Amino acid sequence: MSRSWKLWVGGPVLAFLVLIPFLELQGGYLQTLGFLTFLYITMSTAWNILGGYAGQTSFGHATFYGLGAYTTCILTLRGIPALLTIPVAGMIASLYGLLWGYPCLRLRGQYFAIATIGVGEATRLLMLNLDDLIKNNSLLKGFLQKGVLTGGATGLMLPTPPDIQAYATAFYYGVMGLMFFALFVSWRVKNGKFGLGLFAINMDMDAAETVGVNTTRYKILALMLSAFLVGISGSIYAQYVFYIDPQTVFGFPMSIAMVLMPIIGGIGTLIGPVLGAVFYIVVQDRILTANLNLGLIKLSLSSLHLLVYGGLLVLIILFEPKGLLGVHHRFNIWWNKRKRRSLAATEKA
Amino acid sequence: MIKLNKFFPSIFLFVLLSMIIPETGFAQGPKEIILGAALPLTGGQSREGGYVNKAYAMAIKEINEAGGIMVKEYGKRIPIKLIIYDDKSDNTTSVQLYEKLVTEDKVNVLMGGYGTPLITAHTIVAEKYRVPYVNGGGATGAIYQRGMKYIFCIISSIEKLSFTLMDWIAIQQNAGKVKRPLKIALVGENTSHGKEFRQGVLEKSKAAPDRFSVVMDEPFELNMKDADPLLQKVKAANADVFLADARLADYTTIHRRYTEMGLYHLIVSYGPRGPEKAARDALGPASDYIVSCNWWNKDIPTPATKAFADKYQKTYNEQAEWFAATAYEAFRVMVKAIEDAGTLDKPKIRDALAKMDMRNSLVVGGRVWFEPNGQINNDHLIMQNMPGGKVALIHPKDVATAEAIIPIPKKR
Amino acid sequence: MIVSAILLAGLYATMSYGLALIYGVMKIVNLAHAGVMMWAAYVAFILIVHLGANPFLVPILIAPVFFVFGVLLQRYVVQRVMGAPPISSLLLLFGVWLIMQNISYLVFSGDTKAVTTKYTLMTFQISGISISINRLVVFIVGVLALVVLRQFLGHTYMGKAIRATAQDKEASKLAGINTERVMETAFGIGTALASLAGSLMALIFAFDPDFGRSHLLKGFCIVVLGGLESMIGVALGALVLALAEALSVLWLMPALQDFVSFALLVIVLIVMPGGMKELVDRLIRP
Amino acid sequence: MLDVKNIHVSYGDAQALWDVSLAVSRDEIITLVGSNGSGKSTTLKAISGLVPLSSGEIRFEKTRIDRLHAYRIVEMGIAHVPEGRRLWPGLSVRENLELGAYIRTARNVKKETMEWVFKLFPRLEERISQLAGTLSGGEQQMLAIGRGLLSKPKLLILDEPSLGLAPLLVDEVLETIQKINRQGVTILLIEQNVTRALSLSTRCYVLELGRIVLSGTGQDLLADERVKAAYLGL
Amino acid sequence: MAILLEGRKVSRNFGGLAALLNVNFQVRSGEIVGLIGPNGAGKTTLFRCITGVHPPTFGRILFKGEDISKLMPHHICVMGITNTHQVVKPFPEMTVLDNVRVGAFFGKGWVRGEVKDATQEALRVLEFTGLTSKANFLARNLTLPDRKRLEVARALATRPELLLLDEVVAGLNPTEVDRMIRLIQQLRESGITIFMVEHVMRAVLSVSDRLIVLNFGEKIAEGPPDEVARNPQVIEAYLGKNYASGKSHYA
Repeated sequence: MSRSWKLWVGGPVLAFLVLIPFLELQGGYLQTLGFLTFLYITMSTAWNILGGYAGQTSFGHATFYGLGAYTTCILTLRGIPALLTIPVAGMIASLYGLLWGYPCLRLRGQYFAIATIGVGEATRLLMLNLDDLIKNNSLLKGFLQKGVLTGGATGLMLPTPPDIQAYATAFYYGVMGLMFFALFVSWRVKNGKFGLGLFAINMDMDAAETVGVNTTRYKILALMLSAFLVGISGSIYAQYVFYIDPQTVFGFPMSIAMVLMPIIGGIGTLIGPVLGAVFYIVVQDRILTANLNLGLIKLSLSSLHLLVYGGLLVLIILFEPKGLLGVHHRFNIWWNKRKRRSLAATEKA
Repeated sequence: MIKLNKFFPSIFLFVLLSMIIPETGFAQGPKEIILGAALPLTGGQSREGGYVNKAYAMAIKEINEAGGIMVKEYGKRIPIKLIIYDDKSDNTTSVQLYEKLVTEDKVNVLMGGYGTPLITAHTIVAEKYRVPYVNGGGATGAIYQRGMKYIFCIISSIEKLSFTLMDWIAIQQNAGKVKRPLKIALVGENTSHGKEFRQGVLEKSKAAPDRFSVVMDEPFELNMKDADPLLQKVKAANADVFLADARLADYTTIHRRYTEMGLYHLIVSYGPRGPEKAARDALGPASDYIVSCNWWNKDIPTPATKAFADKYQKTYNEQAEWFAATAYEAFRVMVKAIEDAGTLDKPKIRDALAKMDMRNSLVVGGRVWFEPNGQINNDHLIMQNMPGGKVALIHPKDVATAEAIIPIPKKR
Repeated sequence: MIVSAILLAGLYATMSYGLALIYGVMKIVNLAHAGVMMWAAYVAFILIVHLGANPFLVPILIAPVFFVFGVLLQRYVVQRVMGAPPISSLLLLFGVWLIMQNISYLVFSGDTKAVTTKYTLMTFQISGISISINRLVVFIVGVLALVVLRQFLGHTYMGKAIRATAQDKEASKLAGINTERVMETAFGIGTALASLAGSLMALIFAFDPDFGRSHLLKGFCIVVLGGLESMIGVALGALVLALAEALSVLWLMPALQDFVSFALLVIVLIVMPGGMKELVDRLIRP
Repeated sequence: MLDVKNIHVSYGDAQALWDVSLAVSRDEIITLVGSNGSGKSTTLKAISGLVPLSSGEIRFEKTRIDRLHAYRIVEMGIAHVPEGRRLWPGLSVRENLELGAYIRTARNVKKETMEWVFKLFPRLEERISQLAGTLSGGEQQMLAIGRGLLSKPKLLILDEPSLGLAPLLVDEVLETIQKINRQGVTILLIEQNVTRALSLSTRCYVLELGRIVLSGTGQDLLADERVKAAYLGL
Repeated sequence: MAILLEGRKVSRNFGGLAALLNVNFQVRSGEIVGLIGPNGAGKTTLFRCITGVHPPTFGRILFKGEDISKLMPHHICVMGITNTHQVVKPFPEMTVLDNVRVGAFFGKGWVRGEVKDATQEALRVLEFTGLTSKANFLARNLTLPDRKRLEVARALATRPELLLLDEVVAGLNPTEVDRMIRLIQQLRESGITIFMVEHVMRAVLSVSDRLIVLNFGEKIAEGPPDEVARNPQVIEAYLGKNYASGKSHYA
């Protein structure tokens, strides 16, 4: 029963997603929305591997996103084919994860979270000033090309291809593939030895250690895997918008988004981060563009986005730690109860 | 494992929800020319975004009161409508919203937002879908040096700003008001804006080593808490002239500390900042004599400026700042381009923009035209804060209202 | 330069006391601290600019209001997650911070605001060093806050109860201490201290609804440096950070000034989680 | 004075006490004995409000106290000196004692009570400004008892006051407890040192696996082989 | 019988206080050794030294002749020593089966990455410990006796040679205690050496081959159960001096 359901619902949904670029729905806007949704699902899923499965809340994932984006731009501007830079971006992000993850992951719980805020902000500042730092250092000067490596605050611009629309469509499918890859990785992790170890770490670090889980190694591996996927996302983002600057790709809001999505959707689950990302994009899209007329006061809903996210976060922590998935479960229970009751009622009649 | 049938009610509810909300958004009416823009109405740049929003609203009202835009192709005036979204001062969101404007809302043309990073990001969308885009808030030259065809900007570059400033200082040297060569302490916010400003100054001083020598050149972090370390360096540099490029908040922070530390220079400038009311309130007499170099001021003695400034004052009961003026003018330029083109065909509107020569404009020099790269290249306006909260326009000659007081008088 | 670093340390200390107090008693990392500082700055702005209040009285006026706010926040929101793992309280308060920011955007818009008073640019000279009155006042308040806080914690029943609860909650219950009341009071005082810092900062810095984020991180850095719980430690931590920042200019670009504090935060967390006290202990004891 | 009736206590799903009842009359010394994990500490915690009951009731001087906050129970006149002493190590001896007199009724007579405690434990007066964490084990135990006494309790509950003390000190502490009892404070005690405990108490309860299996006067139980069985399983 | 685990002058300090002082002990293959002593005697500390959670400050611990006193807990586990915790520490939000699978995956009997094998191993252990019917329960929903069993099952899934049991029967009622004792005996029959801390004397006396007694961090007695129970030092530690002398009086 459940398998046929999956086919019946999953098949058309997948077909619909694949066909979006040809359907020009909402004038093709759905394609953009789809692109962003897939990208955010990838990041949300990636964050969830470390934050959800292993339980290590990171406020510093923008570092990977930014590093991925910068790696791609820097390499592309030096003549390396953009597609080749994607795995490099992932690996560099991953290595950076190893660099700060190794010391930071020794910290527990909230200390780790705070340290990641520090790492994130420090990285952003460093990238902002990297060019000037290198300029003042005779040894590293060689990395500059016309005096530019990261472009400092100006950021980097990529040349735009002649047919941007076809290019965008290609990226739509590319990022869709990436999303499925991320989901597959997440699924494999969750149902394999690796995920079991991460869950054990999440539940009780000491107990995990005593049944043979090498907690340090597993946490770092989770961070690196997570960083790899986020780095690739950053790389693809850079290639899609052709322009990056440190405040955007290394910015705190980016890190926050990656924390919020899985928590809203349902932390530590496979589907939760997906729900969270879809919710995040839809809310962003709808809220930023809608207005609310309350008689005399005309409220632009856009001014409420932080309230929505903050409020959701508070409500989720206080009442439903499993996020939207948890809400869904409750809803289901209620729905089934109602159905049963109405069934019973008809039987009685 | 996930059982989708279990998800069905929730999915149904979610789809329902996501479909309900857009109804509260804008409905498209027939026979309208639709313009679109995403502005930073919240987040870091919301203040400037707010000015742009007000200016656009004023321009639309004006044009619709006159019956709309005359489009030759249809032989009648068509009212206009502007769709404005909030991009939270966030690049990714901004790109998403411009995509939405072009694809879902089917705008005829795009208007710009405010801020270099945001505008840099927008331009890709406009170029991608070949929709004409005019802005009055993204001056950084780098945006326009990428060979894009649909992007236009009615404010000249920051580099040009620093050129104008340096040229003006050279004039003061020629007049014997300050010595030559001058030692310059240069600082700029760590943004593309600040970088371009510093580059411009450096370029000019390299070109004229007999006039200028830059003895210190430092970027600083946006929204700084503590200006001390920076100003200690400035103090140590022992320069004659202090040139900075900063946003309002940092300008206030730095100059407060500057005054408290008792620093003095012959000429002090914060680039485009200086005459803003908020800053003058915050700094009081300490803001006197600061020289600023900018795109517009309400005191420019031309009828166009006066008309706009008065109207803005009447509509919003506040003084017009340059953000509003250039945004308003960008809007008028776009309208003129549609009228010139006589059609809603996007490439034709673009061509009209490229050929644009608008007279009696608000901008310095009164004339709007575009270089091949899409950016205007007119002079900047140099102003000086005068005691009593007044502002004097001191350069260029044709708009000057007073003589500059240089060097800055030493206090006590 | 050293003088100005010391003056700045007073401010840094003031903004960190509250963090340390709340952490000490409840082991909660209060991310809403930044929100409170930001709100306090706005309230100070309204009182001073629109209502003409004396800028140096304002902190005293608003602290009690924020005390009540803190008590209510603890009683109705934070209390609910006391038993849960610490990360949930961190996320919860992060949510509260986002909400506070949004409310400020709604009420005050994103404009950068600055408070100007007749004291704003006043300075006086001591042996060639000009000292800003505002900063001196802020420094004095920082020191006073330390003294008052120590007096309160050391010599009143409530203060001692707070310290006792921080050390052993169950034992405190058995001694007849209403620990929930104590925690509410501690959260209230922590919030009041944040508001004190916020209103003082309004006198010096320009601010907007995003104000406080980097201050918060500096606060963490200071609290960790200070060994997490002792108020004297916090004051010393503030001094160390202010000096480190000031001295870093000698070999780093001023633009990287904040980088110093963030990097220091991470390093201190990793290398000496017990703060300077631990370091000193280690040095003394071979 | 204290009447514990049929209480059941669970930690989460794990039940720790089954149907425990005991009574304490004025001026008695009651001892709970039993091996580790038999529920002695849990019983005391239930009385002083640290763990909630799942059923049953506790009355103190006719008033029901099993739903009250811990601090309210202290205010009613029950002081609990917990296992492992649980001092505030970073506070001085004086501060530890002062906080013992936190409740309002005790604050007013703090001075006299303090003098009384110093008479009982002269060593504490010598160490008055030292941090509690720097005291020796025996001194810490004295301080813990002293802190309990400062709330002017009618009933003093002591959880293993001799834990981790050298034999000589054990004698000293237990003697002081008797002295306190003679001065009008009822005592409820857990003591591992069975012989000593039994010989000084008026009555005893033996717990095993969360249930009371035996009760009687100290002398009776001292002769009972089952007591030894409870300890050594012989 | 070969010596499986040996401690040589194991000492452990906490902030200057000695929790263990020069403790020498041996556990031979196939034995059940009981570790007893009053509260705070250092029993759990000794276990933590062995499992590497709190490595000994001085002294060495040898497992099959290899020094393990500097190894990380997970490493020690993979070598073949596992423990259960005094306060049970199941992974609460995981199913019983997953809890045990963690042990099967990561322990000594490392199943090479194959989920199927690990699951089979886990199911086998669940069968052995009598938890099969609850395999899909979340661990947090188990009753205390079942949680204790789960604790043992998870440890068992790592295929230890030496199992350290820290108060596995504490808090159980008499029937449950009997069931647990039977389980322990079955474990021994399956070839696992057991070292256990226990307060419930009935349990420890009925299964142990040998007892080690700690008091104040030092070993005060060692030997067969009945002999240890008669040891005057032990009686004094538990019952007090008077009782020891009084015993002869009553006897």
